[in-house]
Amino acid sequence: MSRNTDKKYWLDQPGATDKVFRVVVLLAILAAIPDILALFDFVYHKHTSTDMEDIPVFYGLYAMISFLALLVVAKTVRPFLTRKEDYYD
Amino acid sequence: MEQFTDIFLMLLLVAGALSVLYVRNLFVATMLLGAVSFIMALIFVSLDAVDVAFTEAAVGAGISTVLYLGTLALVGSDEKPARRRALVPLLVSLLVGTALVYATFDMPAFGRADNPVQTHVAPRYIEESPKEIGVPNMVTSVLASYRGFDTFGEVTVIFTAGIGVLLILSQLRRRREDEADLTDGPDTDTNMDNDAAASASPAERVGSEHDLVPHVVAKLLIPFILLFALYVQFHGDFGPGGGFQAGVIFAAGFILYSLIFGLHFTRQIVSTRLVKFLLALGVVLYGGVGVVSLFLGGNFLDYNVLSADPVAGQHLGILLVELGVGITVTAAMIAIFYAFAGRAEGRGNDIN
Amino acid sequence: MIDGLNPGFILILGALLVPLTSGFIRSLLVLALPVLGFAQMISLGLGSWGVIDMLGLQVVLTHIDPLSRVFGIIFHIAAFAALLYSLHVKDTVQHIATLIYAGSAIGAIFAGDLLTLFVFWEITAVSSVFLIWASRTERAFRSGVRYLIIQVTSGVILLGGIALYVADTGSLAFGPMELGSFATWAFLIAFGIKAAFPLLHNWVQDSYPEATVTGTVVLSAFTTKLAIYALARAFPGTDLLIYIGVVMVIFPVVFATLENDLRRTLAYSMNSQQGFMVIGIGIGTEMALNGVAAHASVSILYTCLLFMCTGAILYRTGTAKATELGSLYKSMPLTAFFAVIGSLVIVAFPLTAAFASKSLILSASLKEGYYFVWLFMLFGAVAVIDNIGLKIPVFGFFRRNAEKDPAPVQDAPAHMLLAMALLTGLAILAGVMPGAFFSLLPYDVSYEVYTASHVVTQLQLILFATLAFALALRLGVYPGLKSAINLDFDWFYRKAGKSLAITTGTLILTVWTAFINLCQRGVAGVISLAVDTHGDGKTMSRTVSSSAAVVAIVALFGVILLVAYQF
Amino acid sequence: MSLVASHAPVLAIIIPLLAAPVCAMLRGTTFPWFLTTVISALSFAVSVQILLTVSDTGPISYMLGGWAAPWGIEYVADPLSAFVMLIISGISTGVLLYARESIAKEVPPHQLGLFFSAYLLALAGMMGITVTGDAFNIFVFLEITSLSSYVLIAMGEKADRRALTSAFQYLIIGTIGATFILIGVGLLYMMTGTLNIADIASRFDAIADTRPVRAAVAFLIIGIAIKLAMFPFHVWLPNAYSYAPSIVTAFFAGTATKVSVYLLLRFIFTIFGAEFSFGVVSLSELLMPLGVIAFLSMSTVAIFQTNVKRLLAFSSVAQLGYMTVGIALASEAGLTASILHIFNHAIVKTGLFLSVGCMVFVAGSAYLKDLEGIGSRMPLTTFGFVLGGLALIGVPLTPGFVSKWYLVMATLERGDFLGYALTAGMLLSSLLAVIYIWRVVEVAYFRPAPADAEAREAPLSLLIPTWIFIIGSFYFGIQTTVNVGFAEKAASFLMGGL
Repeated sequence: MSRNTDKKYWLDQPGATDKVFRVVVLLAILAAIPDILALFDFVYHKHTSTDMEDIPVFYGLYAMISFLALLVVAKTVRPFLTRKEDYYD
Repeated sequence: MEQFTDIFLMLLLVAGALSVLYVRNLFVATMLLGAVSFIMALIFVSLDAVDVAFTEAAVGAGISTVLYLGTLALVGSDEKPARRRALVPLLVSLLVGTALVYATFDMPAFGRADNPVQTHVAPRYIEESPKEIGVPNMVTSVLASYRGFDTFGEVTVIFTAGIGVLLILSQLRRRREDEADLTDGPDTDTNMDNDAAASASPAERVGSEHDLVPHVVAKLLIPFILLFALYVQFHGDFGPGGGFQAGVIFAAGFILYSLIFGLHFTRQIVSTRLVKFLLALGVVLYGGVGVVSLFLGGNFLDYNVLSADPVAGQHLGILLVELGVGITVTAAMIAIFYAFAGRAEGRGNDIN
Repeated sequence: MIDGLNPGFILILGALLVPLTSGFIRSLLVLALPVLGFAQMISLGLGSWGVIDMLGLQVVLTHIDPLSRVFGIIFHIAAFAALLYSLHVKDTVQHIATLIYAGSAIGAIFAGDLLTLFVFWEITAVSSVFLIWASRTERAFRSGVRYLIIQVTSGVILLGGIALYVADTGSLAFGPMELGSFATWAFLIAFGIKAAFPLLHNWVQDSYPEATVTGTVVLSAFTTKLAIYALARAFPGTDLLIYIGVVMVIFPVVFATLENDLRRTLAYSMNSQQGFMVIGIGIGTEMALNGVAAHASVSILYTCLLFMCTGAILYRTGTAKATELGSLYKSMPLTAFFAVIGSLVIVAFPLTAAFASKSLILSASLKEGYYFVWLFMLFGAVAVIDNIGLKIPVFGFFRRNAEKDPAPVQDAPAHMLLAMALLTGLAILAGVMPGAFFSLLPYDVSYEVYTASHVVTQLQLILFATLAFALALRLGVYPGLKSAINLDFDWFYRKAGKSLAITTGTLILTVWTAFINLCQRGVAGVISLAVDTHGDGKTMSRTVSSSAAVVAIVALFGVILLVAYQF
Repeated sequence: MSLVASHAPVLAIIIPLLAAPVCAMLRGTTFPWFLTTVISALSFAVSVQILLTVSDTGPISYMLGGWAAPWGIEYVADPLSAFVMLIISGISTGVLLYARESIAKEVPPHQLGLFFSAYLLALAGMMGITVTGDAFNIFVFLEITSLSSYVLIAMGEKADRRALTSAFQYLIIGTIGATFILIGVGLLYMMTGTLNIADIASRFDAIADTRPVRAAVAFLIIGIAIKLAMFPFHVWLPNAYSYAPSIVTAFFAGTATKVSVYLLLRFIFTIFGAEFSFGVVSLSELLMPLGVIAFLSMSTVAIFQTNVKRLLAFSSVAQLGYMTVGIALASEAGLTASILHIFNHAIVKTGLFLSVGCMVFVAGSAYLKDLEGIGSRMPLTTFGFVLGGLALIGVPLTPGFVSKWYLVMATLERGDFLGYALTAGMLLSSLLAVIYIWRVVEVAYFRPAPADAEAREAPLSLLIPTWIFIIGSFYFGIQTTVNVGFAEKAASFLMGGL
């Protein structure tokens, strides 16, 4: 598909990744806002089944913590687990 | 006196058997084996089992010895020296033997009138068989009528042995001929009849052509042997004897003739194909009697229906089936002898 | 339609016609078979057919109830999509294997008794291995052999369990049972192997990536979900399953994070998602079981879809390793599109099917008060967002390769795209119309999917996970992907004892290894003993000596004699 | 028809018995075969008739020579003997359909008359053993069977001269077995004064405690065990089966040892009685270990064989181990399993040997090294072999599964440790069967055929009978009412005493 090589792609532009990152941050903040507002029983009522869920932005925080934990564990065990590609051959 | 005879024969038997074990020359061993068989036959006589004695003498001492000799002509008469002493087997045999002897302690004493063997089935044979079958020799009535089907089975066993020998040995002969004489080409697809035709060749060495005395004696003897065989065959109803013994004696006559005069003369009278035919004929005759009785409305081998009078029917049936036995036995013996002697002949060995 | 015929037979018998056809006719045939099977299933409705009295036990060849029907529907769809996806394959064996495999899986779903289940269970094992062997590489062959051994072992254990079960209860009925007897434990282990319980799971990651492009798609759809079905039928409400499920959710995600091969990453994540269902079965309420059935169906949709996308990458570029890919969105825009949608489904984005199905299980766990279990599941949900939802689009399609992007390729063939579109459409449809979707589920549910708080919290979860992912990438703390092998539990059976010191010094490992070694040595000892005594010409196989036989005869005769006397 | 109906038990035997001498006189290649096949089919038809009558009206008794039972010889067709007769004559007929082209390659044409005569004798002998109600008559027919089988096995010598030595070895060991049986029968006669089986059985309890009777038990069990090729008396079997002509192997594999199993059942259950056999003499403790060693050890030996016929022969010894164990369980369930396995193994093993016979017919050898890539050269034959192999392993929907299922049920019924251990042993043995069958499959499908090997399927006259057995075996694996029904009937009959 030689056609593709001529075409300019937005993602190839310098700074595009920065823009993507900024959008992600923005979206995350947007998603957190209703939770903050819910503190003041504004806009919407939050259904909760546990006390934990009452923590503001619980899901967002939990997601960050989870990912951090995942990274830590993964990086810790990696030296023990990783082998060359032909290890079993 | 009777006890003394028994003990004497028993000791003789043991001595004979041991000497068979110890003798290293197989020819001698064979002869001793014949002697042992004769002693056995004597013991049977002493036990009042005359029919069995008869058979033992004819088969054990007679035909078997001849067949052993035929085999020795093929393999030579020297035993291969034993390499090692089989101590473990000996030990095992001794132990088991001891256990078996122990088993005899409960046996009913020999010949006592109240033994199960004498009290359960046998009385009827003794009391009723003269009325039911009318043959004086009770052994014959049991063998040929009450347990006629067993006898039929035994004839079949002999028939099987006969065709077995024909199958295996003739194939071996052919293989050898094929290997020796490839130029002969397609003519190999025949049977032993050809041997008779080929027998004129100088290689034919069975038979001691130059010994005058055996020749004369044999010529005198053989007709009587055959006559005796016929007597045994047809007198089986009345005295000891019957198809088995008669067949063996009959065959012995022919075998003796072959030994003295050579195989090809015998073959000219009794060709291999005839032997094969007779082999089958005897069984068919025996079974045929059964089938006829079946069609006449009786059970298989029920001779009563063969004639209007049941006793006459039994007579007729026994006569015919005994004839069947005699034919098959004769043929089987001759077939076996042919097969072995034929091999010896092919090798150029003299079986005398 | 033939009355009472198990729809599985339509596919299995139809497979036998495949060798007789070629070209267009074959395409038509293989696509028609799942449709016919589907029609047969629908026309049958609910009930039992083919009840046979065999060996004094009742065998039920076809049994359809609401639980099995859900699985039947999704299996037919998966079979159709997978066959559509593999239309280009010229290898007759693969078509036959696919049809028999899918047919036997469907047959197993509709098996009304344990014996029928076992028969189909074994057929799935034997037929599916050909999809792995079809790669025709040494690696795939050996992987396939391992796969077959494990699968057949599952069948053997199942059979043993059935024998014990019949001895216990005198019945072949396949229904809810109490864990307690040997028989039921055997069932749990047999199902657990196929469901890829932790420590029994390695065959998934070992074999799926070795199968052919199309084979993996097929494999991912049936075996594990069949096991989920069997567990859901036999062990609903068994507490043990909750804990197994939790480990199952957590354990594979670490490996998924480190894995470079996208197909293997998927296999690990699928394993983790499977944990959700096992937990659901363990909870065992109607809502939870509904969630299991729903999530199993949805999971088939997105797993197949994503395996199709990665498969397309592999098909075009020859590799599915993250480190060797880059900027594929340029040359494979449609595939990239479907991959993104697939990712949205797997992360349970609102308006996708998983949003509806996953929340059923999560809510059921909260309702029963399993808060920690719920937290672990949430962790698993986050992990899948990062491991699949972001990793596949980013590393597979959008990120530029650090060294050099691979040469441009063509987009996936039309029939592959069609198959992806089919699954995408269904996943969206079920997400948009959860009511219709839920009406298929075994139990009546009153569950409101689209509440504001649910949507918001889910978005939070997804977006913050994305944020964390983006941050990690920016800060360079994301574990760099390497073309490498990550040791998993299969190390124990593939490599035990070879490099004890290097791997770990922990006592457990030492003991494990020693134990395994001992077993190995024991097995080797038994084998060499067997060879030494039973080999050709060795003692036990010797038949030449008549005299030895005679001694044996006499000796044993003596023994019997002595026994008979009873001194 | 009334003639046939009223004389059926004896007709099934004398038809082949009388045809044998006729056949011996026939010349030509096709006619002896044709006669034998027709005769065998007739015998089969009569057997079917007997079985149907027996299951309708109970055991049939037939007085030979018209003499009443203890004085004359009695034939008794009961559920067990009728079932075994059906198996023997059925297998024989199926094998004969296959025989014409197969045997023409292995036996010289001028000997075919005698060969088929011997075949008929073996058939008649086995049928006679099965149906006779007289202990000495058993011995007579045993001799007919044995002699003819030695001869038939030796006929393999055209292809491999080792057939002669193996037939000779069989003759030596078999004669010992027959002699033991004769001595045993003799001792029983001495103690009871009768030879009729029912009569002995009725008088047995009174004299069961005497030493000669105990010795008779030992003689009979060992004698039969030799004929049955029970481990460790099996040494004659692998050689005999490997070197005999294909059809002889197939015929004997399906019938000969089964007849011995029948004899064992007959003596243990009918004459001695279960209580004496297992309670007083504790035969279980003897038969059980031998059976277990047989199916474990001989399956292992089979794995290492290089000749497929020999491999299957060892597998037969192993399968006989299952039957022995079933008997040793001394329960109705175990007995049912044993009798069922007689039938199921007969049909499966015959099918397997026939398909190997096809391979030998084309490839000229049964050695694995000569069968490389046979799967592509002879697809139908090899596929038949694989299906038969599956049945041997005991995959569901095959008869092997059905009988193993019953056996496992019978062992589990004990409910003790031994029962579980036996079950585990049987599963292990099935696994071993997977391995030895796989060895053949591997050679047949995964090794390339030698370049010079011609791709030629066996002629239809061989293929069709082979497939009849293969399909038949699947039929009886799925539709189990016939075989299971008769086996259950026979087992309950035996357990219920006479």
